[in-house]
Amino acid sequence: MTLPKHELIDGKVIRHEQIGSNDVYLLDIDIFTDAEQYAAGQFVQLQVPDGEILLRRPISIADVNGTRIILIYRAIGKGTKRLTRVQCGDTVNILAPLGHGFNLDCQKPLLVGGGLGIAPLILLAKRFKGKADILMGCKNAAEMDWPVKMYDNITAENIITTDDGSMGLKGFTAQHLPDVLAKKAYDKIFVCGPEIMMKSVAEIAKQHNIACEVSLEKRMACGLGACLSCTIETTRGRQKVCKDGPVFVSQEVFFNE
Amino acid sequence: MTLPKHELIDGKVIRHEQIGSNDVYLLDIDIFTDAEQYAAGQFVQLQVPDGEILLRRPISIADVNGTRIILIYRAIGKGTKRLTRVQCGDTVNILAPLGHGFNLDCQKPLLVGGGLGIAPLILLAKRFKGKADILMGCKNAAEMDWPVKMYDNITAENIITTDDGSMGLKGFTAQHLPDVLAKKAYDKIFVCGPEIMMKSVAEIAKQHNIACEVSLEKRMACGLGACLSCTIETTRGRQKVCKDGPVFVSQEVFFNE
Amino acid sequence: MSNISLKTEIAGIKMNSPIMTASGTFGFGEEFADFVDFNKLGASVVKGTTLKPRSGNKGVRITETPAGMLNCIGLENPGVEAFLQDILPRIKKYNCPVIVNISGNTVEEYGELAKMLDVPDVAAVELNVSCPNVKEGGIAFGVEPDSMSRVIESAKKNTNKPVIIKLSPNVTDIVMMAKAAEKAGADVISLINTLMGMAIDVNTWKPVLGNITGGLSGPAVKPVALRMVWQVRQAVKLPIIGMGGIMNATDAIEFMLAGADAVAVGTANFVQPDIINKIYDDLEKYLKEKNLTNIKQIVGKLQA
Amino acid sequence: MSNISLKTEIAGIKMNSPIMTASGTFGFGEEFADFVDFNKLGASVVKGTTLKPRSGNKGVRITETPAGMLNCIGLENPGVEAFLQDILPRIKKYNCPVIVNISGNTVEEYGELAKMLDVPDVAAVELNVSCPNVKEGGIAFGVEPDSMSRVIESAKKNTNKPVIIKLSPNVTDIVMMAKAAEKAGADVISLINTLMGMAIDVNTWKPVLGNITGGLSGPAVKPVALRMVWQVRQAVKLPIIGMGGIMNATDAIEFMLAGADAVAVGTANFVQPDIINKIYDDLEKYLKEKNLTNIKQIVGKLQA
Ligand SMILES: Cc1cc2nc3c(=O)[nH]c(=O)nc-3n(C[C@H](O)[C@H](O)[C@H](O)COP(=O)(O)OP(=O)(O)OC[C@H]3O[C@@H](n4cnc5c(N)ncnc54)[C@H](O)[C@@H]3O)c2cc1C
Ligand SMILES: Cc1cc2nc3c(=O)[nH]c(=O)nc-3n(C[C@H](O)[C@H](O)[C@H](O)COP(=O)(O)OP(=O)(O)OC[C@H]3O[C@@H](n4cnc5c(N)ncnc54)[C@H](O)[C@@H]3O)c2cc1C
Ligand SMILES: Cc1cc2nc3c(=O)[nH]c(=O)nc-3n(C[C@H](O)[C@H](O)[C@H](O)COP(=O)(O)O)c2cc1C
Ligand SMILES: Cc1cc2nc3c(=O)[nH]c(=O)nc-3n(C[C@H](O)[C@H](O)[C@H](O)COP(=O)(O)O)c2cc1C
Ligand code: FES
Ligand code: FES
Repeated sequence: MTLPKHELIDGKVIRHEQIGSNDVYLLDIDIFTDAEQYAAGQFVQLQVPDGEILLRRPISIADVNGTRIILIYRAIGKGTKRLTRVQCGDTVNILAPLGHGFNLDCQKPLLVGGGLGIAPLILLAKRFKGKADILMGCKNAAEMDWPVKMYDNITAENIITTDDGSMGLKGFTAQHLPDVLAKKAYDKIFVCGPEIMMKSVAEIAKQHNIACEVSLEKRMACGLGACLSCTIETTRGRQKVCKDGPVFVSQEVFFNE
Repeated sequence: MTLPKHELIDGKVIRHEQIGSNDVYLLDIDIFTDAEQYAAGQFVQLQVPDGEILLRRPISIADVNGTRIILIYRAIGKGTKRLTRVQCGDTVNILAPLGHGFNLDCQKPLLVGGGLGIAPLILLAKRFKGKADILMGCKNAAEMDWPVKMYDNITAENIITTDDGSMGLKGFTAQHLPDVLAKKAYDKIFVCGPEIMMKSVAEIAKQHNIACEVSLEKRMACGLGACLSCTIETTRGRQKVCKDGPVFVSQEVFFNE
Repeated sequence: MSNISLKTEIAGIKMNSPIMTASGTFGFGEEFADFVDFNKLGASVVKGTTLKPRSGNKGVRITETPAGMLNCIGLENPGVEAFLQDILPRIKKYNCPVIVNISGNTVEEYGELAKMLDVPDVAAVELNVSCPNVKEGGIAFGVEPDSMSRVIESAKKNTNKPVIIKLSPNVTDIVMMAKAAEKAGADVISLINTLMGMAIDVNTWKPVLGNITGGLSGPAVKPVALRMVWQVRQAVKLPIIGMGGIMNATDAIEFMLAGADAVAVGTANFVQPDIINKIYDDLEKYLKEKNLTNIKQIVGKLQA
Repeated sequence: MSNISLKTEIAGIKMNSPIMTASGTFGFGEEFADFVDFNKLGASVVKGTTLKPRSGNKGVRITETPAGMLNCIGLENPGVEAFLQDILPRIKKYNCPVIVNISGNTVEEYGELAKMLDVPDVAAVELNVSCPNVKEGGIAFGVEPDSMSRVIESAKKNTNKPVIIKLSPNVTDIVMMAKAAEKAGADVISLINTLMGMAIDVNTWKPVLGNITGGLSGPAVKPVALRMVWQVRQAVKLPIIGMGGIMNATDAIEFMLAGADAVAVGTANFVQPDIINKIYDDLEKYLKEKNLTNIKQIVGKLQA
């Protein structure tokens, strides 16, 4: 696969608003470049404006629209909190596109997303043009608000779980996966979410003999494969999450555990 | 003189615009505190928003209006350049009021201002309720634009000089001081501007036996007399510009030179 | 938060909180009286004091650097006699332990200063052996264990107050220095003093500072300071006062987890003159959130 | 700007500009091919290389600090053989001098590495004796003049290429180390490597980094680096490669005024991957503004 060249782009903020109860924000940026070429699962390195934050922050491409990209992020630390102050019309510099996306090759895909991990699956769902189902979970109904809206009409079926049962099925997302798998003949699972959830899903996929791809996160500095901040051990040897991932075949990264 | 207590105040930016060709800006801040009590010549320590700039920056109080203060500054370095990005409605934190102002005790005051030093004399002129004259100079007519507007109607007479003669008298401001002093019986000169100019003015004042007060600048950290960044030698021993000044009797600070 | 206590004690000095001030950044305390609640301050460490008055360095004395500042004040101070006569009587009203930071040109001067300051209103002396700005001696004492030890011994011999040794970070082996200090009889270790740095003006091709080099402080140095506190904590038993870039309660907690019994706030006083109050309040909040009741419960609790 | 030249030469290595990259921050160069014009880069100093492949440290390897970052990569690298076989043939096409940064566990390993890298497409070796992340040996060589000298001699004996010694800033006396390096026969001095630091997570009470401590780099360390370059410049005659927090041309100029013959850009590559081009262009502009024609005209010109 030849990837588009990495570029440094001054994007313009078109929309920036809080969409989730738990400090989740949506950032819509015009990057004046064809964003449709980006693969689902790729990410950007975003420079937090105003100079106090030194390193860029990696954020997945949640969706694209012509020359615009949508990022969905949670304000959890210094950088993302500062990011919330960005206003419409502001310029934000991004390094994009980074990494390899999901391999779309399959007949009946099941997407599994947990928390913020639901975001990058939006573009993936769209690329599947309605043929994918999604199993997605959050802590509670309030947190489920934006995912429900975002996944209206882009998937065949949406199965919702909440930890407290305030919406959809009660319990952790992975718990309900066996039931979901029993109903349809999925031939690939694409999962993004907390590591513990991805491991459970990968394990179940293995038991069911279904292909599974996971999107990993590691602290990053360069995003280009140069600094070796993000190295992981895989069955293929050491790999860099930023360059060789962030999407990996689950059995290559969750092994021996 | 008992000074008002030092306070940390979250002010709200009411107006912020470039008023001078040479990167001069006016910042009008509501500090929700009686600003009329501030003395002409006092200054504030302004925190540059957004966290990249560590230390506060000292800026003179150019004017006050009820609960509002006017600061006039030139964007010359990292901090002041960053300051230009502040927008109306933004909050800026100031430490105020700092230092001792001018001693207004006199019959016929002459204010002498050069460049940005013209700014803090605005409040002084107003405190003299029209009885002061000002001799003020800049490089050229373009730079003289805001001072001319600001001093419309607050002084008895305005004498203008420009280095290139594009407005008013040609040459350095201090050069014209002897002629000005010859015309009226001034009994005190208040000067603010580049050090070299203040020294010349102080020298001429001494020759004419006229009292003279100068407003000094030194790099500051605390602004409260604690760090000793701003110490100067005076005839009264070492003094701190931030606490004992910034206004000094000229003969106490320009001596032996 | 009546059940939460920030009170602590260092070498017998009872303090309302583990929050102290770093010498040279808080004047004599009185400059901050409009802002700081002295009941929240553990102890006020006052400006570096010498035997004779000093006028300090000429030229520019501070400049800002990325997340820090350089200073070359050069120990300007009115001298120990003026301190005892004019200043101490004025500042004792704040009812907050006063610790005097002292610098000598010779080993004997430290002893002499310690003796003169062995008075009721002084809680302890802190030996500054690392100020990189004074040409006569200052730097040598702080980077060489033997002369540092002699300075400590000289001070100890001449006072009944606790003697705090303030270590310089400009050394290869901070642990060796700390061990030497312990052996020489120091009661408390303060660290760190400033890192030696420099700034240049590319327009004039001149150093920015009058003294060419200066001491780096502020958030920039925090990772180095924290590392040194942690290393020293594992090597000596003495109480540690941690400092270097503490700007908020989170920073203070990091130092205490690394092993500091108390912390000192320096450069942050310039940025936010009421920062001591804020750190005090936020430490209380932190303990509450963590269901702890006593600040000592976090000291040295790093799980490394 | 045809009459303005940034070309320079260090120990016989002809460079299109004094701008180099700092080892470990530029990968093998190829990762930046989309951004950097290799005609503007003086030399590419590649990732620290060891005799055997290394997998580096476990756990979190980087964290941001105020105006800086801590890293504990732990010298992950494919080993010198893989470098020579797979990587070097691939990167020589950029037509930019390649300098290999090497780390050994023993004095002999440095010699062995130097010998293996004495090949046409390698311009020089840079001895990393200061990486604070490797437990076996690394730190000791860099803070003790005798063992450092043996490392230099071992490398010199085994190669005809220039040998660059990269000094650790974690020492009491950088000048002593530089003088020892000169005496031991080093051809060039690089400084500084990272300052040893630490970060703590106040929620988990654990160190942030997998290796507990890490190396501090970025703008935060610039004042310290600049001071060391200036001190070393006055003590030795060897060419100096200055680095530590260089983010733009102004920073680079500060280092050159202080005495650096060339500069290396590290952490800034992560922030702005095309920063090399920008610094090159801005250096040209600076020379023009100052009516200078040759970058060498500013080296060591600080008026102190
Ligand atoms: C490929 C990739 C894609 C990502 N996509 C998204 C996304 O779409 N939306 C989203 O909200 N977040 C995403 N993240 C995580 C996001 O990068 C971090 O939340 C962000 O960097 C935290 O920055 P901060 O300054 O706010 O936090 P900090 O103050 O730096 O740290 C706060 C917390 O964030 C964690 N963290 C810090 N840096 C990283 C990092 N580089 N990667 C992972 N965790 C980190 C720390 O462990 C810490 O617990 C992604 C991360 C990667 C590697
Ligand atoms: C009492 C006082 C009142 C002042 N009033 C005004 C005012 O009304 N309007 C105005 O434009 N400026 C005023 N200044 C100067 C102003 O503080 C500096 O221009 C400002 O701090 C520069 O900050 P910077 O980050 O932009 O520059 P830096 O990048 O820090 O430095 C740029 C230049 O500014 C000079 N400088 C830096 N800090 C100071 C400082 N604290 N004091 C003096 N010079 C400094 C440096 O020498 C350097 O040449 C005043 C200074 C003092 C001490
Ligand atoms: C302006 C200034 C003056 C200082 N003066 C002294 C001093 O007189 N004696 C001393 O031991 N340390 C002195 N220091 C060092 C501080 O006490 C402290 O060790 C250092 O600044 C690190 O803390 P910080 O990063 O919180 O400022 C001074 C620091 C600054 C910034
Ligand atoms: C992620 C990272 C990896 C590094 N790896 C090495 C290395 O392998 N060998 C080495 O000598 N220095 C290494 N360094 C140090 C840099 O080469 C440089 O000396 C230091 O970062 C200071 O420069 P800077 O502040 O511009 O980054 C590394 C630095 C970083 C940030
Ligand atoms: S982030 Fe630098 S190698 Fe992955
Ligand atoms: S600025 Fe601190 S004493 Fe004047």
